[in-house]
Amino acid sequence: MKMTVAENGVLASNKFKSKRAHRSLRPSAMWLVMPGVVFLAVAFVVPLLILLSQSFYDEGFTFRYFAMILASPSYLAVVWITLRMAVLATAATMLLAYPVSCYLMLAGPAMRSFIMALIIIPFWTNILVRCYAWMAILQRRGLVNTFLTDQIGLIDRPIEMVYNLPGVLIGMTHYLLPPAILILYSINHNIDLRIVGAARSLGASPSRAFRHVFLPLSMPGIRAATMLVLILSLGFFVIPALLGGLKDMTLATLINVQFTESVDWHFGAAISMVLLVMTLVGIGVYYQALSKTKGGKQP
Amino acid sequence: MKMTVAENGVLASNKFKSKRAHRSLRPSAMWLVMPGVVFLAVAFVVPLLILLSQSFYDEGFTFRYFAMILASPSYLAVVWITLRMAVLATAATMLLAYPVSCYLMLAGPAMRSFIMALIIIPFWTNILVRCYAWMAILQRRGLVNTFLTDQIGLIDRPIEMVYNLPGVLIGMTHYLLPPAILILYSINHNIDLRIVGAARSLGASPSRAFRHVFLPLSMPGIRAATMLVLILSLGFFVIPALLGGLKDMTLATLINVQFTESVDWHFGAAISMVLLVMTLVGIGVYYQALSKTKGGKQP
Amino acid sequence: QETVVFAGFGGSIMAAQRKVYFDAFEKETGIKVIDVPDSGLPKIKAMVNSGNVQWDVANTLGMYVHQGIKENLWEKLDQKVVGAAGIPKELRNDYGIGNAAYGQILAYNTKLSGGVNAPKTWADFWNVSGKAGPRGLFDGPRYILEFALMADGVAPKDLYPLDVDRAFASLDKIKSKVSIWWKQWPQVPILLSSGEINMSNMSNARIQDIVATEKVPLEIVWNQGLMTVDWLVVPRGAKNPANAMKLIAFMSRPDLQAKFAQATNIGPVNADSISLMSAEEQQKLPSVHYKNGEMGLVDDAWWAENSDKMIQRWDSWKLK
Amino acid sequence: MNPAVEFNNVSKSFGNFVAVRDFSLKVENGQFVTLLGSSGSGKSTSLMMLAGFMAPSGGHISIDGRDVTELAPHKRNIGLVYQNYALFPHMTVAANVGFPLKMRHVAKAEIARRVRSALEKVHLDVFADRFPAQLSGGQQQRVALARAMVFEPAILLMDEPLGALDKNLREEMQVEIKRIQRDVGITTIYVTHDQEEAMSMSDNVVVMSKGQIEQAAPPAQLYERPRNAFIAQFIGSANVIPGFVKSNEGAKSFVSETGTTIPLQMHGAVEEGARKAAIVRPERIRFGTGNDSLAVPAVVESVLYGGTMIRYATRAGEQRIDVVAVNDGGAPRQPGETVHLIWEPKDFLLVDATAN
Amino acid sequence: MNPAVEFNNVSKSFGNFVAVRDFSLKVENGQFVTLLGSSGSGKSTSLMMLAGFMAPSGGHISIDGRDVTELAPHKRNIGLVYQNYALFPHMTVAANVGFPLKMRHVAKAEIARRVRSALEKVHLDVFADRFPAQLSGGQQQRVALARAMVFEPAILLMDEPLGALDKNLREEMQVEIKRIQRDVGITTIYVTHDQEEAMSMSDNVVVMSKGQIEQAAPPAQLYERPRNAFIAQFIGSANVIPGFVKSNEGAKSFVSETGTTIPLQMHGAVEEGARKAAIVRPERIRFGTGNDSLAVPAVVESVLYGGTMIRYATRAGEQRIDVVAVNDGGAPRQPGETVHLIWEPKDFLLVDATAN
Ligand SMILES: Nc1ncnc2c1ncn2[C@@H]1O[C@H](COP(=O)(O)OP(=O)(O)OP(=O)(O)O)[C@@H](O)[C@H]1O
Ligand SMILES: Nc1ncnc2c1ncn2[C@@H]1O[C@H](COP(=O)(O)OP(=O)(O)OP(=O)(O)O)[C@@H](O)[C@H]1O
Ligand SMILES: [Mg+2]
Ligand SMILES: [Mg+2]
Repeated sequence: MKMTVAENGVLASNKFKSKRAHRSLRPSAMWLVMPGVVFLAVAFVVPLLILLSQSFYDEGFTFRYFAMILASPSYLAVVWITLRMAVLATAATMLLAYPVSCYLMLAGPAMRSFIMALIIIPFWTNILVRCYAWMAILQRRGLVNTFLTDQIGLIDRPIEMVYNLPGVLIGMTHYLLPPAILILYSINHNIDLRIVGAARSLGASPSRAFRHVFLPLSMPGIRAATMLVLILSLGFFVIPALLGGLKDMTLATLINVQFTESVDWHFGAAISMVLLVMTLVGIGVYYQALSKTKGGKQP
Repeated sequence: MKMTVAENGVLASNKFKSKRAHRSLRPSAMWLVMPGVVFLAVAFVVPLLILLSQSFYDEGFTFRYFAMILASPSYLAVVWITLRMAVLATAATMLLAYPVSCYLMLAGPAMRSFIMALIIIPFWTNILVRCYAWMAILQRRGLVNTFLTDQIGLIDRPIEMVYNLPGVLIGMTHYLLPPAILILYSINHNIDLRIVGAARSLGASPSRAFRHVFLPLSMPGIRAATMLVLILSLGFFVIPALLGGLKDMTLATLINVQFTESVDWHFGAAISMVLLVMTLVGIGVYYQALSKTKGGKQP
Repeated sequence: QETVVFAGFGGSIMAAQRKVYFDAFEKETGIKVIDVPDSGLPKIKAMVNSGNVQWDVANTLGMYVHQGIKENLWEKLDQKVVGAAGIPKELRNDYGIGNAAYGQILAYNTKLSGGVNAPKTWADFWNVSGKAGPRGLFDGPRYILEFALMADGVAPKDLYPLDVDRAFASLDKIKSKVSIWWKQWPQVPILLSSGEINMSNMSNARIQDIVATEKVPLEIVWNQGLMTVDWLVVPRGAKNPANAMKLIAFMSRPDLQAKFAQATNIGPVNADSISLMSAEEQQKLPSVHYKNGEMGLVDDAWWAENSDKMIQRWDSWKLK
Repeated sequence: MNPAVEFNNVSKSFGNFVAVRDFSLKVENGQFVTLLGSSGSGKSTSLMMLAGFMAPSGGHISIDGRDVTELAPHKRNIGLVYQNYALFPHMTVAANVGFPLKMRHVAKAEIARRVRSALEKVHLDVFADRFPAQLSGGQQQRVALARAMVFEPAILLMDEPLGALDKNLREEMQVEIKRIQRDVGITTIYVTHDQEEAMSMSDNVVVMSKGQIEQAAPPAQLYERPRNAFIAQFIGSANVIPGFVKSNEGAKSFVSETGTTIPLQMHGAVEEGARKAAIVRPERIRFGTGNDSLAVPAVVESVLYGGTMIRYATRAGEQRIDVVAVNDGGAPRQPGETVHLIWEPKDFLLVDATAN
Repeated sequence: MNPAVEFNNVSKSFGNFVAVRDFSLKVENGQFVTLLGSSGSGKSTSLMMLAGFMAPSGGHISIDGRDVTELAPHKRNIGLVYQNYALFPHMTVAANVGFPLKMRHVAKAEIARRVRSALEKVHLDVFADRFPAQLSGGQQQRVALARAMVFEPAILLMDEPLGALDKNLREEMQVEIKRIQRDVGITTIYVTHDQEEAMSMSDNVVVMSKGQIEQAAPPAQLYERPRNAFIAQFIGSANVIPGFVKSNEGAKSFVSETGTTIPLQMHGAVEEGARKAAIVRPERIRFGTGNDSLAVPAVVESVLYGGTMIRYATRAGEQRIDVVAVNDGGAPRQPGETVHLIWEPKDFLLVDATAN
């Protein structure tokens, strides 16, 4: 019985907290946020509706365009390719960005500025330019292969690193790292390191203090960054087109071709719809998984 | 004398704090961050150097390409146009994103999810698709103008909202809002609202509590978001090309054309360099301004 | 001041257009030419529909001219002003006029595939074991279907209407053997000269350009090439239609087209231009090789009709 | 005149958990009222509701007769010292303290002057330019104190404002708080867990337990006439002897649960058989000799040395009885020694055995 | 045997500001040592250096004879209660308390058992599934306490671990801490601002002021033989009368700065003319009558009612003298009343007038 009370208390009080914050600030904030909310309604919802309505409205209501997508197994394959590519790129990006963002927290201010510059500079570089640079580096007679075969003699035959999925992933990860690091760092550096220190003093080795305390505390950052990266990676078309192979076709590429080559609004809109629904489902699954691991961890 | 001691104490202890955090975590974190740092070095520095070196190396060291850029007044004009456009878009984005992110903090969880969805959904929509939607909405016989002239009769002649700078800014802002809101919200919702409450109880009206307490506490989020938005907005080429007028040509468009039509590495790299230096200067100015306002505010 | 806005493809082509056509036009007529890059059908369509047309003359693919006619995107040309008798009938109509000819050809690296290994036909390209070396092909149906048919034995003059099934069947044979299915044209000269690939389809001007500037060992096979033509049109509702007609007429002049061809190796459309050039220069132009019967002409009307279907089929084929 | 502050059946639940229940309290203008109670008894929650940061789940709160249950916090003119300080991390100490003045549009020079004087009072004038993170716990607390008092609010709420301070500083601050409170006539509601502090500073002390008020009374009354055993033990210390009243041939006596019978003297109407608790304060017990007729013999079990005082735990039969004696510098009693405990009959109180 | 903890000339500066200076201290195995000192005197800083979260600016720290100045925090086997609790906000109370056990690979069932028992000891068993943000200040502090003690570390550092608790709970926790400390033999360094707590719990008390040690001694010694006026005032309360020693025909007497002459009895070697401070504890002063030859006449200025005790502020000439009397239930003296203060000669101490 006691337990039940306490548990209910927890649940209820979580709710309570947001309500509280709500009330104590609401009168203050309303006038501040009104322009934003109005803008949101007008600027986000309206264009969206117009756009998406194109997918089932073409001189009358029609499911023609969706039918076209569903009828062709190749488009469904593209959906799958896009999703897989996005998830892989997101995973690679987060795995690389997270340690870098931690390192940024620990580094001195000078070192931090330096690394920040390193990270951000490529981000300013045009995506086409970067793709060509990657080709030059990764191709069969590119820098890396030449180095590995001729200089070190580590391998006999060049490794295929571009015009295939790895190539796309390298390019995408490279593109996605700066925003991921930026977000992770911005959020993580608010973490109270004294709490991590407390874990250390209670007997946690650095890695366990990291795993049990720092990592959970940095989840908001991870979540935000993953979200952004996933969304960005679902929309790529230049990188898969330039660094990918014949089969690395994404929905965005498809839309792009559709719009530049054949100016077919409706079909493009329908594909956009598919991409959108897919992303929503993906994010839903991600949060589901997240809440499960969280629930599982708590005693 | 007393003052001096205290002041020195402040300065020194700021330094100390970062050193402290540093030391207490360093042994733990080193192995965690190594892969990231190695990756950074290889994956960021090398392509960057290759790329940028092209701008002054073409079978020998040369300033030819920079000279080309500097010699042509039109390129300099493009630099100026790009910079102005980026700054305006960033300002518009931040002004709209900030209130929305605040509103997200105050909204209940259901409302929050709903708004988040509204914000993020357009972000998944391909940029080309969005540009065309904007054209449909903003053009002379578009939705907005039709509404204003025919429905309300507010104006006689349609307002020119697209194929000019406002059109570009609308498109860019629309594109930039979701990441800006996402970052702002992620960082702002860590702010301890009790401290804002304290300001209220000490006699601050909602707006002053906001200005003197919430706003300064949200500066890290503003800084991160502005940075990201500025960087993104310097690299646009689709939006200015589609929604802009004849004069809204950006460096990125220039690079894009340069690379899709003729691979002039050297010239492209030189333009990239210009974009890069420009961004660095811009960010430098931003931080300078920021630290000044901050310094001025402190008693 | 009077102006006329010209929307082109940007880059080096437009730089050459500026030098050869626009500067001269400004001098002669006093009308200022504003040149903007990134001409594309979607934007034209959006502009025309919105009634706010920014461009007076647009440089566009022949295929789009036909599509645009169907969608009523163009102003009728004022034939009295445009004139240009030297431009053949098949390359002009009421709404547009051909302006520049490109050769879609097979290019190869002589150092890697020279001598006996040099390809002479698309069949050679398809014959991977006979003429070894990594190949590249454009990732898209346009031109590639034609090449596939020629590789399968169809003569250039018998291409249209394309036997699509046969073309894809032919493509199946080489699908896994092409090492790079490229998407961006400027990639290819670099890939060829660096030896990433030995041979690929390409446009003649890009190859000739890189050979001239970088002295790389690349060679063009004109035989079984295709000629494509870029057209000039006036978007409906253009603000300066009169000036547009003048500019089109100016750009159709044989002397200027010859000059342009000399600068870029992009072929003139005006038949009278050829004689204004040396024999050596002529050998570099698709227009000449087309006339010799080595090359076929792309059927823009067929493509305008079938492009969407072909793209979809291409996408499906890719993923099979 | 309306009371400065009035709680009217206020309650607050977090889900199923009731943190404050039926809280009713009137605080007159200029009064100093202290909330005293064990950890988690709802003191902070009550203050937060008064300050406007939590909405009551039920009941009403009024200030000067005006219902403020729905009023915004900044319109209440309440100075607040948070239990967790809630300093502005981005402002210097001086800016923190000057904040409420700035919000009231006080002139700059005047702000500087008043901030300086407030900081002097809490001995932090040399730290004016530091940031909160660079201060020790006690220093931070003093900044919070200075910040709440500098603008002389109509109502001052303080949640354990001296909890992190050492005795001397604490006493000094107590004096300072009292002085300002009296001079300006600030109505003050004070939360502390230090009962001595509560006793010495307050006009009224409200003892809370489990979200409810146990007794609200002036300090002396609370000490001398606690309503029940809980209060007696909470305020000061008390030997609590549960038992019942027995009447034997007209003479009433108290029989403890452990069987000890203690004759009752001079006690008014006590029902016979009523379950009661007898209370004797340890400091009201003296060591007598075996000759004293009322002396209770006991054995010293342990001796706790406490500076000013010495605390003995003794055992009389089954009943543990604590005794506090002034450390007069003489040799203390030793564990195992037999002593005789005597007290005045008036110091032997009968109170309710159970709390609310 | 090596001392469990040894500070060797440790100092710590923040920029120009010296927070701890030349701190040297030996703590034997199993000892309970308390750091006592005014706010900002460097107590927390010293603990943080021992725990390994701050690097000393100078000096060495060793544990069991081993220099740990450079050792990582988690290798020191130190339990730590932070002044600001430092609970894990994302873990329930039970997970917080179980954390150190989990880190030591204790079996799950065993963890659950020990966590339950630890939470029972701090009366928080019903809150096991709450998160820290849902607890009151004192409840959070108790979680921190349970977390630091549950794994029975070799060394326990506690920074005001009971600061937010009420007297009863506090005493209970004191007993609990002492019990565990004794049973397991944990070497404990304790920071408190409550001198009574320090006196009753510690084997040794270290009094700090401005980053330096003023005196380190067992509690009784500190109280009975303070080294200087600062200590005397800091430990317990004291009337400090600055002045000097005068010899008049063999009889020495003390002349206060305000001119009062007090005859000295039974005092060993005191140089004549030495500037000293005389110390009399308020509770060692009784009210006598005018007949007492050594009685000092004084006027009651104010009366502070404190429950167990009554504190009088009196004035003898220019000299203020405080008197503490047990509240025996009788009528207290009234302000304005003239009283005669008497004390035993042995309670009149001469100590150094100035601190370090
Ligand atoms: N980061 C810092 N920068 C500058 N000075 C600091 C910093 N941290 C602490 N100090 C100063 O060091 C001195 C000692 O601080 P410490 O926290 O050790 O005090 P303390 O004895 O624990 O006090 P309290 O009882 O108030 O907690 C204080 O004067 C404090 O202002
Ligand atoms: N957000 C919350 N969710 C659930 N219970 C809460 C919450 N906040 C406080 N409580 C509970 O309400 C009760 C009263 O809390 P409150 O903070 O008022 O206690 P307090 O009297 O101030 O105690 P302390 O002296 O320890 O600060 C406590 O039992 C606490 O656990
Ligand atoms: Mg509280
Ligand atoms: Mg401290």
